[in-house]
Amino acid sequence: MKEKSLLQELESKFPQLEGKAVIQRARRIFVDHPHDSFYEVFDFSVKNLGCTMLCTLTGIDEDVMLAVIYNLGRDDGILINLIVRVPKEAPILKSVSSYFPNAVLYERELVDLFGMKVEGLPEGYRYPLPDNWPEGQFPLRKDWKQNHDNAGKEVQSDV
Amino acid sequence: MSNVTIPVGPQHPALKEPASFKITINGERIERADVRLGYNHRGVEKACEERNYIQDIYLIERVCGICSHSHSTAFVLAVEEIAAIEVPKRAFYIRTIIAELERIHSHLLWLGVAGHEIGFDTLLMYSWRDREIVMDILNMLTGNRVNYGINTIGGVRRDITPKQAQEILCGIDKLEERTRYYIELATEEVTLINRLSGVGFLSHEDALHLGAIGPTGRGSAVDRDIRRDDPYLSYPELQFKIVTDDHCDVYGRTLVRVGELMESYGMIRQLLQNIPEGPISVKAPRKIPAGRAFSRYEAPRGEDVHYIQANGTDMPERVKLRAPTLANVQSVARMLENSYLADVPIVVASIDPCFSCTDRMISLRTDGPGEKLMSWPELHAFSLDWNRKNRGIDFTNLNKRLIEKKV
Amino acid sequence: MATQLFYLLIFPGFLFLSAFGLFAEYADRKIYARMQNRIGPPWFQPLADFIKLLGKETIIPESADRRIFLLMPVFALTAAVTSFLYIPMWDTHALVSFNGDAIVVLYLLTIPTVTFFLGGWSSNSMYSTIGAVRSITQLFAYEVPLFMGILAPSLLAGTWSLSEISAFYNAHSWYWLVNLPGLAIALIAVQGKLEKVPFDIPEAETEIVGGTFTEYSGRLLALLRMALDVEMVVVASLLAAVFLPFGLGYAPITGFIIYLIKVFFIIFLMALVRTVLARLRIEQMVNFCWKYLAPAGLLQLVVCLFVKGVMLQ
Amino acid sequence: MKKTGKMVSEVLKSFMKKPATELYPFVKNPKPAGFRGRIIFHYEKCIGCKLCMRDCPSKAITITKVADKKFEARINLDDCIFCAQCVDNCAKNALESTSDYELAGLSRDSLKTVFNNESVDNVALRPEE
Amino acid sequence: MRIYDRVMTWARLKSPWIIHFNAGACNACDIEIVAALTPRFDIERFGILLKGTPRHADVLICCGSVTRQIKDRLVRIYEQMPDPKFVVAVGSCACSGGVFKGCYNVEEGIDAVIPVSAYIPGCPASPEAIIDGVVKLLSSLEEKESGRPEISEPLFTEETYERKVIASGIGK
Ligand code: SF4
Ligand code: SF4
Ligand code: SF4
Ligand code: SF4
Ligand code: SF4
Ligand code: SF4
Ligand code: SF4
Ligand code: SF4
Repeated sequence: MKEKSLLQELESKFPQLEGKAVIQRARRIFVDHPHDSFYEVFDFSVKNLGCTMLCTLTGIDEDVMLAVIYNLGRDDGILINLIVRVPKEAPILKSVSSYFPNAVLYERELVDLFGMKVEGLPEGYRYPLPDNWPEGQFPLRKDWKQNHDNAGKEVQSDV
Repeated sequence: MSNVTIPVGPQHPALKEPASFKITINGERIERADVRLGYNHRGVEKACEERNYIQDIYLIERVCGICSHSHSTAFVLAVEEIAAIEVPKRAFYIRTIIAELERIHSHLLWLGVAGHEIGFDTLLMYSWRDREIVMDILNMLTGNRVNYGINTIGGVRRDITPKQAQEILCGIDKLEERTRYYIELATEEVTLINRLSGVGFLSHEDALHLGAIGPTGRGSAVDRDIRRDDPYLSYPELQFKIVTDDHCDVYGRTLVRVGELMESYGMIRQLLQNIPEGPISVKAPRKIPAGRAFSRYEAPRGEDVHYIQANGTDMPERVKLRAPTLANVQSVARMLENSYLADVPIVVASIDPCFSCTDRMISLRTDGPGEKLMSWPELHAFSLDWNRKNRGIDFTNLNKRLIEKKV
Repeated sequence: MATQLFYLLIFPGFLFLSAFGLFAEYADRKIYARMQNRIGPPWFQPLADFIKLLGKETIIPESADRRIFLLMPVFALTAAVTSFLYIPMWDTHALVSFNGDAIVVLYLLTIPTVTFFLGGWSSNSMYSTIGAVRSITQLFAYEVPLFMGILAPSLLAGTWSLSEISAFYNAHSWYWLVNLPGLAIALIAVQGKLEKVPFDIPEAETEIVGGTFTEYSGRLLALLRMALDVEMVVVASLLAAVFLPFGLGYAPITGFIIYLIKVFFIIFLMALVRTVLARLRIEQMVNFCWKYLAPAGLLQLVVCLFVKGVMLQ
Repeated sequence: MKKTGKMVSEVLKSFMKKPATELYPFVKNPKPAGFRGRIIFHYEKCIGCKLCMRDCPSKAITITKVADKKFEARINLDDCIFCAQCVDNCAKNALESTSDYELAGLSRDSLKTVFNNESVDNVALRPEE
Repeated sequence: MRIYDRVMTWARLKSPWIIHFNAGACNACDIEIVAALTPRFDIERFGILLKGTPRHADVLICCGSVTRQIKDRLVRIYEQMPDPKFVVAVGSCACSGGVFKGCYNVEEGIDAVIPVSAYIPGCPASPEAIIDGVVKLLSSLEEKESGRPEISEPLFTEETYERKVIASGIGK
């Protein structure tokens, strides 16, 4: 099985991954990994495991931590999902846009919707949110609530 | 003429949807293109977390009205994977039929829009007239022309009767004949070829590097298709070939799309022939056990990715969607470099952009020759200012008018 | 004086031409729609559009040059109407004619283009400016083949007066067949003048919104549209007079009907051209005009000279 | 072979042919069976379980109790997305999808439909009409 | 002046030029609007022409639930149209926000931002429904239209407008 051999390759290179990487089903590998060696695993996956595309970056709010899943795709349809967790207090990631130019968009989205800080992200316009969006509001965090009342009407506040 | 920046969008006749391209031209040549997305960001992902799974199907379907079936199918596939629901085969077949019908409608739509963008309205009129055949089929099968609402967790909501199957085949035959005509047209009409070939060039290497997907990539000979690479629904049981083309320009993308139309007709015939008997859905639990799943789906525009995380309640913990256009936007900026202003609409249209699911923005760093370098904020301010003065309503003036009236 | 005023204002001047222009627009749109397999507008559509535009608010952009912006539509219309007076309809004589009026008509017909340019330029909007620049660029490209296409018949006829050209061909039947290639050339070049596909580059809606006309609204837009309609009629009549010079000299009524048939035939051909072609890019258009259309026009001239030589012997 | 004017014959054919246009408002084509149009409510069948409200994606339907075992339905057509999920949910067939799609109104109020037990024939009471 | 009024009303009803604006729709409604132009429905039968610039248009056909980013553009387009002008909201999103009601980045329908003359529900509103809506709008105008253009007040001044944007409930 292709997935097995990929997993073995990964584990032999990074012994600390033993047991952290699972094959969820055919063509889906999840690697739950601590932060310190994350970018080496990422680099290795891109360079040696034949990951040719970055499908997307998925941010998840896990209470005190923010998780990000890097979905790396291979040409034969296998997805290697690398998970990294950063504390909500200091959510700092490194940009992977040098590997995949597309990542800029996904990273900006993390910045906007989750309040991540991404080092090495090129300058540019604001994210998916409008320019007049207030600072420090990150809609996809679980504790973020809209100030809508129950009827779905916006609460008018005289700012 | 010195450098002029023209904003294209968010409201612009060439764009059916809001996105804004800021294009710096010198004469008729483009020196620089910036894309700003986000005009269509509605916050669907957050809204999904606040609704139950059934409501989410309809919400996600409305992320996009063109690949509505793509999104909802990707979503239900992920949910079914988490809940380990055994979906009947017949339901998969029906989903696949709708998926291919959707591809036909989307590609015909694209053909018309492309024709319109190059001032060939007759093509728009003809291809959309023919598209009505497939719209009628979809209307008959699902009860709505778009946003079919056919998916539900555990199967599909409506069956296909033998009589309907007959009508589908009949419609497909008509469409196939028309598509032949369009292929002939695309390969023979000189003005069309002149406007399409050599335009919006995206080399094979660039396409790979920028991660172009769907017909955009396949028009640059990138042989990727989720239907074959990461099969889902009934695709493993189907015979079809992946259409690629090595023109690497808009013309190539056109050929890929019309080629895919022919493939889709073949697939629908196979599906209708082999569709198994049986139930069309199984009962699904309202509460989905904790778990996570990625599903990928080859939408008409390329790969659509959904990630669902469930937490055991009847609402998802996290829904993430990545629409194909988002992955292709970067390629557009590359294609626009050094092309003509007149080609902007067709180049942008060539990725078949749909921003309603995409809405993000990118910036592109192409410093054209002899260009005054402007910093981002500068450029932004300049364009805002310019917009106010020349295009937009001049608020200051309105204010004046108002004040005068009051006094 | 009174008759002249009648000529100028009523028939075949302003009033008649306006009505005729509106009807021609209807015919054009209807034919276009039918070719696209749809029903198209009802017969009163252009009139309704015109009246409605007259009743709308006219916005003059802040940054526009007011005077030029306001004057240009009037200029365009006047030039188009004036040029019609030199064109023979059913008779071999136009209302006004002198040797050289062919050239004058051609020049008068460039005036609307120039006014579109000025109007677009003065609106000071990016889209309009680009449209304006394009319309001038394109003017230089199609004007030469158009001249050559129309001058070839006059060379053959040996006169520079449109009326005399008509008279010549009427007298020497079948010579007009020599000029049919010229008709094709002129038909294509004229698409540029009327800003229609494949040469509707200055107003290419998908690229630059409404081009030169982007900022025009209300009454001014109504006048501009009218000018274009009248220009269409004038051009069709011109082509009919020069290239289809038969059936002249009947009684006014029959003659008029024959004239109408010819004009609508030309309009039909123009609609056909714009139905089956895609819009070219400006540089493709210039290229096409200089590389193919102008040499073809030249060839036509040579053929006409040759025929003339044979004829003289 | 590459040539220009490839479409001429097709276009001329269309010119002679009858147009493909349907004369919609004057001639109405029937909608296919199963078309998802306006939802109507059969008050006598409703048991007030409110399952229909639970899954409505746009919260367009509200069932209220007006008397003992009598329920009134309000369906806001301006909210409704005509997904017919409520019809699927209703075990008592009290809701039905019709093929009525000509719903445009000049004010939002005219789009709020109320079905109650006074409407004996179960026709929507569109305020205004 | 009565004849003038009547002629003008007639012309206005027979020649409604439209401009289409997507204010954050899912595309389905947009596509149905374009479909209404194509041979099967051909709204040019009613004299309806689709225009690219707001300066030429009489009716703003608007779909989508109005996202925050697009809001000021919508107002701007509306202001750029010469009077008299009408707005038609196409689709449930445009009428009320539809499924997106309550999403953090949307207004609730077009009429939260600019005045709307006709609402066409549907998701998407089919081309027939759109024609039906336009016909209903026109016949209502026939009854009350006075014939002379009323110049509408500008909706917002810069300040009030900005304030409205800022004030409209962004999350806490
Ligand atoms: S499709 Fe054509 S007519 Fe419609 S908005 Fe676009 S450019 Fe304008
Ligand atoms: S663009 Fe993405 S984040 Fe924005 S509304 Fe659409 S799906 Fe949600
Ligand atoms: S990529 Fe485009 S067509 Fe596909 S789902 Fe998104 S919006 Fe729809
Ligand atoms: S890509 Fe376009 S058509 Fe598809 S969902 Fe997104 S906005 Fe809609
Ligand atoms: S039968 Fe239905 S309505 Fe009655 S209690 Fe059970 S779930 Fe509720
Ligand atoms: S689901 Fe049916 S029975 Fe229950 S409240 Fe709704 S309409 Fe009444
Ligand atoms: S059709 Fe759908 S949106 Fe309308 S009331 Fe029923 S469930 Fe709600
Ligand atoms: S009303 Fe429905 S179809 Fe129309 S834009 Fe909104 S979600 Fe899409």
